[in-house]
Amino acid sequence: MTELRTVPTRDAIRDGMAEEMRRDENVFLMGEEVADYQGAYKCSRDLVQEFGAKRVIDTPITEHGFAGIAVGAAMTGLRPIVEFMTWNFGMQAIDQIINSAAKTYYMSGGLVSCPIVFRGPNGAAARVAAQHSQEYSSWYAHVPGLKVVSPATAADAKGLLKAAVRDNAPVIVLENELLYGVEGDVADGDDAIVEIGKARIARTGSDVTIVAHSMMVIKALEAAKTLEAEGIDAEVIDLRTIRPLDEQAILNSVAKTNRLVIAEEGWAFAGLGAEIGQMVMERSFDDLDAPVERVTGKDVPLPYAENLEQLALPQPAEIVEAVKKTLYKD
Amino acid sequence: MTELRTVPTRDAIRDGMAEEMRRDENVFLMGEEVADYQGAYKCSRDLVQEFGAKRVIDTPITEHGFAGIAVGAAMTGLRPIVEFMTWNFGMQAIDQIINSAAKTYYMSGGLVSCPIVFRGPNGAAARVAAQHSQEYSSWYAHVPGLKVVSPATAADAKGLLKAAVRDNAPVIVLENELLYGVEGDVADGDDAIVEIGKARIARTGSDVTIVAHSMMVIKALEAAKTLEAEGIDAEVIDLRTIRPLDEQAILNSVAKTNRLVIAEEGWAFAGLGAEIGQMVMERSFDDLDAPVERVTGKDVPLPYAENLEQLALPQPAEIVEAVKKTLYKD
Amino acid sequence: MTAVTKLSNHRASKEELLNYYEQMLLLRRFEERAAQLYTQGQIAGFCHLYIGQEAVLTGIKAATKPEDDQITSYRCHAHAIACGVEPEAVMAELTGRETGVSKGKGGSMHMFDPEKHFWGGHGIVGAQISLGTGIAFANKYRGDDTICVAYMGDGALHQGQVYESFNMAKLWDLPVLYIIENNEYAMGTSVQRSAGNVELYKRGESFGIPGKQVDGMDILAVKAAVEEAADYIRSGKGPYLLEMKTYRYRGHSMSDPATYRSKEEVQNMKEHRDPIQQVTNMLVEEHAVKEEDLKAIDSEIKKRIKEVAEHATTSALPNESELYTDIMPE
Amino acid sequence: MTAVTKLSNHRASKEELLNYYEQMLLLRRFEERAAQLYTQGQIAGFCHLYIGQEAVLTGIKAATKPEDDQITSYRCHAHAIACGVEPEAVMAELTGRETGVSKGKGGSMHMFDPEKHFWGGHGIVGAQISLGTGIAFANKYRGDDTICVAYMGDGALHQGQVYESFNMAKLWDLPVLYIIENNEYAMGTSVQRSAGNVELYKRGESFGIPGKQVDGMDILAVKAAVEEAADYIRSGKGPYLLEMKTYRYRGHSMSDPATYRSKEEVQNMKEHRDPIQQVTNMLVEEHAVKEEDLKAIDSEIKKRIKEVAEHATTSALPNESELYTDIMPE
Ligand SMILES: Cc1ncc(C[n+]2csc(CCOP(=O)(O)OP(=O)(O)O)c2C)c(N)n1
Ligand SMILES: Cc1ncc(C[n+]2csc(CCOP(=O)(O)OP(=O)(O)O)c2C)c(N)n1
Ligand SMILES: [Mg+2]
Ligand SMILES: [Mg+2]
Repeated sequence: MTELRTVPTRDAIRDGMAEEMRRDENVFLMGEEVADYQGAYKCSRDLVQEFGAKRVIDTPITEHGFAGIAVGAAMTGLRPIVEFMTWNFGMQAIDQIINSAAKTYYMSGGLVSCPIVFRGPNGAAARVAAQHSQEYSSWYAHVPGLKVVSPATAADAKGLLKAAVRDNAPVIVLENELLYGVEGDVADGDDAIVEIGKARIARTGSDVTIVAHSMMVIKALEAAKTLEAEGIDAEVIDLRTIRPLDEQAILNSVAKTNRLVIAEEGWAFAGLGAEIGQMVMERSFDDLDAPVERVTGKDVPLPYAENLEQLALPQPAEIVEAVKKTLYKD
Repeated sequence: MTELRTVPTRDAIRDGMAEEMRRDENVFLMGEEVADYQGAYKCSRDLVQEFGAKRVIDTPITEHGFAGIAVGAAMTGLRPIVEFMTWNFGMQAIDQIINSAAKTYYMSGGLVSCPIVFRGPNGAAARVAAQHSQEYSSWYAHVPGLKVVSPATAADAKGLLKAAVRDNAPVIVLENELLYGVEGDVADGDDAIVEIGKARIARTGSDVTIVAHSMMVIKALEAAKTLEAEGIDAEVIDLRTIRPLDEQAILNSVAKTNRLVIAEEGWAFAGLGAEIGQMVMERSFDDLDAPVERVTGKDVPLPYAENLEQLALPQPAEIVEAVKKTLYKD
Repeated sequence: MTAVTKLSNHRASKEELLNYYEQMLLLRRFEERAAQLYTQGQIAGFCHLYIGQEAVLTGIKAATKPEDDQITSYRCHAHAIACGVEPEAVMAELTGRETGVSKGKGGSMHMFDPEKHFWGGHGIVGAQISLGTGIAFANKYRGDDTICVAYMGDGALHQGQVYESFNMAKLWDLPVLYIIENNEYAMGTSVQRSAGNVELYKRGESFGIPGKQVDGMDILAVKAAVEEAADYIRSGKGPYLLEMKTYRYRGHSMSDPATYRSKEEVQNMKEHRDPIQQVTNMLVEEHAVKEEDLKAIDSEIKKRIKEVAEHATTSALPNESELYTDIMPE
Repeated sequence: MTAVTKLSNHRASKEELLNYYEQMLLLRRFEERAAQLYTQGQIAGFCHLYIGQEAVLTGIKAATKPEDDQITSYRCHAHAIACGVEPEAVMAELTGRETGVSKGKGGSMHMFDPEKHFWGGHGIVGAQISLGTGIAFANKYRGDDTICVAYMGDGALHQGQVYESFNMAKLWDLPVLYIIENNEYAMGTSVQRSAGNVELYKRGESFGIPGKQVDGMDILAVKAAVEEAADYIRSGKGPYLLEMKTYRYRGHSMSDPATYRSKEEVQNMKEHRDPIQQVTNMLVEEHAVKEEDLKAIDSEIKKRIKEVAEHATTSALPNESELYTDIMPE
């Protein structure tokens, strides 16, 4: 095992890309401001310096077009990493992601694959309002042909990204701007790789299972701390991968705790929480001692005002409350 | 009540648009081939003849652009009906639908509304393969600020469309190409209106509830017939509106039957069935005598070959099977 | 006297020039104060300042009618004010207060005032161009002779929906004036690095839309060009495109250190082409206005802006109940 | 002798012309048989025939190298064959059999053969242009001198991602040849009714891409123009655009009665500009080939096509297990 280094998540992402680009010259990075500007959120610092403008490519503001270009390049065997400055802008390119990247392997009877990574910050940042704050995990996870990951830690941000670059399927990497500055211990090279499709137990516990991804893992852990003070021992599962979902990890935990809360930043309706709740009901109905509870982003476009934004986003206190509900403690 | 006329669904849609255009000159129709060609699926027959090219507008193949134009026009108070030749092509325009149409009312503090209807066929037609067959109900229903309807009958196709045109919110109308030719009894004028947000009991029953929308209602009714022969009395709920979901109608039925199957053409993961199953668990856990079952489109891009397409789409026999599972009959 | 050398070829009366001076200075002082409030933490999220570009907007407003529609991107504070929104309401929106023009829900990028014919304030690069084309569509539909002025940046110009809109605007001869505010950068990407062809004013030519390049630092040049364009459009000939060569003094947003350009480049612009200084020079040199009189106007403006800031920082946050209002109109 | 009057200004050898005659006739007989099989219910869904346009493809293939990449829309049967896919595999794809080039999963619109440098077969209008630009990007990235030929219809040309791609292709001087197959209609909409400016070959000019209009019914004109364009591109000067004026004899797809144009218009094209007849005339008149020799070739082709149809209608359906293969590569 290589020595661990403590780095902010943005550097972990950067290092992950750099390592994969050193390893395989078919890997390149393209997106708005990824080269000279070093990334809008500095996730590609020094990359153009090391790999040159041929492999670290600043694009015009044309998500649909450059996503299509990257998908076309991937079909021929290159391995593009496409950065969307945020996933909100990925909506411009969603047809190429779904109809070209996700479906072509199947439509071609396996003749044309698309080894591509689309990455960028997902969900709310700080006070950037409705058009810049959407959380896309359930949309992308809905579609067969895509893998979807959503790391919470620096190590997972690097490890899943490296795994994504090496994967032959198109992978959606949902990062979080607010986590870019958060530090974590990270390995190098192959040791850093985190397998796609495996959840992580972020905290073991016996009374209730809290499932989360990305920023909500941090909030779930906060909630678990509060709960601990009240004598409630919560297990926190960090999904890391949304699709393929690590159903077994969730079921195992619920078999132990018999109670499940899903904490997600996205909207509730047909969200990830709905999927997980229903999945658990289908597969382990009898394990559940209480209805599965969801803590989600409120059902509104994200408002700008400080107080409203706080209210709109799911907070640790709400997770605490939901947990208590599953324990019939209120 | 006006006299009922028996017409195919495509004519019901056409009549619905014509009536609203006669009533309100701010209503206009725009889309590819809607005027001279009379609609790719003939849903706008004779409209350009009656209302002229000013109000029935053929567009170039530029969904993103014309959706944006329609949204801009709606902001000023016109009431556009935008036809997407199919909803697959609506993905090109999804940013304008979500970021402009759905969010602006909130972002403007209520100053700018967007009374617009987006309509077109959704889901599988016959043998048109993966890029032309996606089912979008869960994606659009995920997003606050939109209403989403998905009629199964000619009467609902007309009635919901008329309600949508009169609604001040953006409304997504998910039609089904295979149902365009199916006839039904339809009223005229205000009598035809079907309120958005109200499900319909398509068949009363006492043993199990089957929830469906659009084409799946027809398949659910078929399944109910098969079940009847076996002595199982299924209630079939036709959702009609996906968002706002008529939760009470579902809960009332489940309170009676204690068993629930959701039949949907879309993919399972974070689909409508997930939402409804989880919602019922949250709100009436104790009413459920068995886990909620889902019958969905298989988790693959839709294949072209006849046999594979049949397998990929959810069939009545699978609904029958799922019902039996909820009754522990297998 | 400063080093601004370029004097307009165009002439204007003293009253006019004083008027422009005052208007432009109001915008500048407003933005300077916004920058301060941002630094003080009173404004959050993104904050895109208009400093340096004042002549574009002010010249356009001078050359168009109050009832002509205007729509722009996220760089919209000045546009809102120029359209007649009270600076108080704009600044209170920036601080996220209940007295903000969008009730604090939209923030810096999302301001609207339909009564003032100001249609936003849009965060998705390029989206406003389709929307603005739609507003022009609506104006033509209604049969009035209002035109819509749709602003985009040099970066936004590359977006596909812009060309989709160009094509339809020409096809239908819509009364829309497209303004490229070419401030030389899209975030950190210069025009040279984003445009296959840097003659941006020619971007409409392929679609049959005439275009001209204008010195956007010279308000009289702007005004003259827009008058000509507006006449053309109002005569029913269809869309027109103007590229305004301008410059933003500040970073892209408050968080941009703007290291992609030299200090000298910025300094050079400020010294030799500043739009306000150009007007100042004309007033002093050609109309014998005293510098102290101009200073007095500045003092008045500063006083006003101080009150504006006071208002914006002392107004109440939105009531928490506002979280759930304005999601959809009745 | 028929009424075709236009003879090419260009000259070619007898062998060449015989070759073109045979190739074009193969495409035509193939499509005619596809139409029959469609009518017989052996082919389902959409089926877009290429009849009338054969000179475009055949001329382009004659002027480019076998290793040059080709990518097109849903109207792709002929393109697949011209690239070297066996007609058997194309027809079996149309009938949805396991021996189809996409194993029956893609159908009429989705065929691919990377080994033959044929990249589809895409159902979303315009998507192939960004993809094709990406293939050119990959060719340049790898440093070979292969060019990519990306085909679009006159309707597809309006799509925004086309212009996004144009801009990047010029910005990066990508080796891509854009071909507009202007067959005068996009479904039922004529170029006059979809284009603000009908000089389609100028659509690249705003982006710095040279363009030319070519008589697409004259294979020698096509070949000459493409040779010139390919030289230009291979010399490193970047993208090039050719508008091929052509015509489709059949409806848009098999379900289109094509009432938007007169019988005379079609008849006139067939009589006076048919690409195969033009070559026939040259062979007979300038190279003294006997009509019966040409007929003999035709008979051979018909025999082959009969076998092709036999193969395609007797091959097995895909194995049901194929439903779940090819979703994602390992
Ligand atoms: C579709 C989309 N992509 C990316 C962004 C992020 N972004 C915001 S502003 C901007 C630069 C725009 O530059 P330009 O159009 O020149 O306008 P300016 O900021 O100079 O006024 C970018 C890339 C966005 N908001 N929307
Ligand atoms: C994005 C998108 N919009 C609409 C359609 C439906 N559609 C399929 S082909 C077509 C017409 C295309 O015409 P053109 O580009 O001229 O090509 P041609 O069919 O003449 O070869 C349309 C509207 C589609 N497949 N994709
Ligand atoms: Mg700019
Ligand atoms: Mg065409």
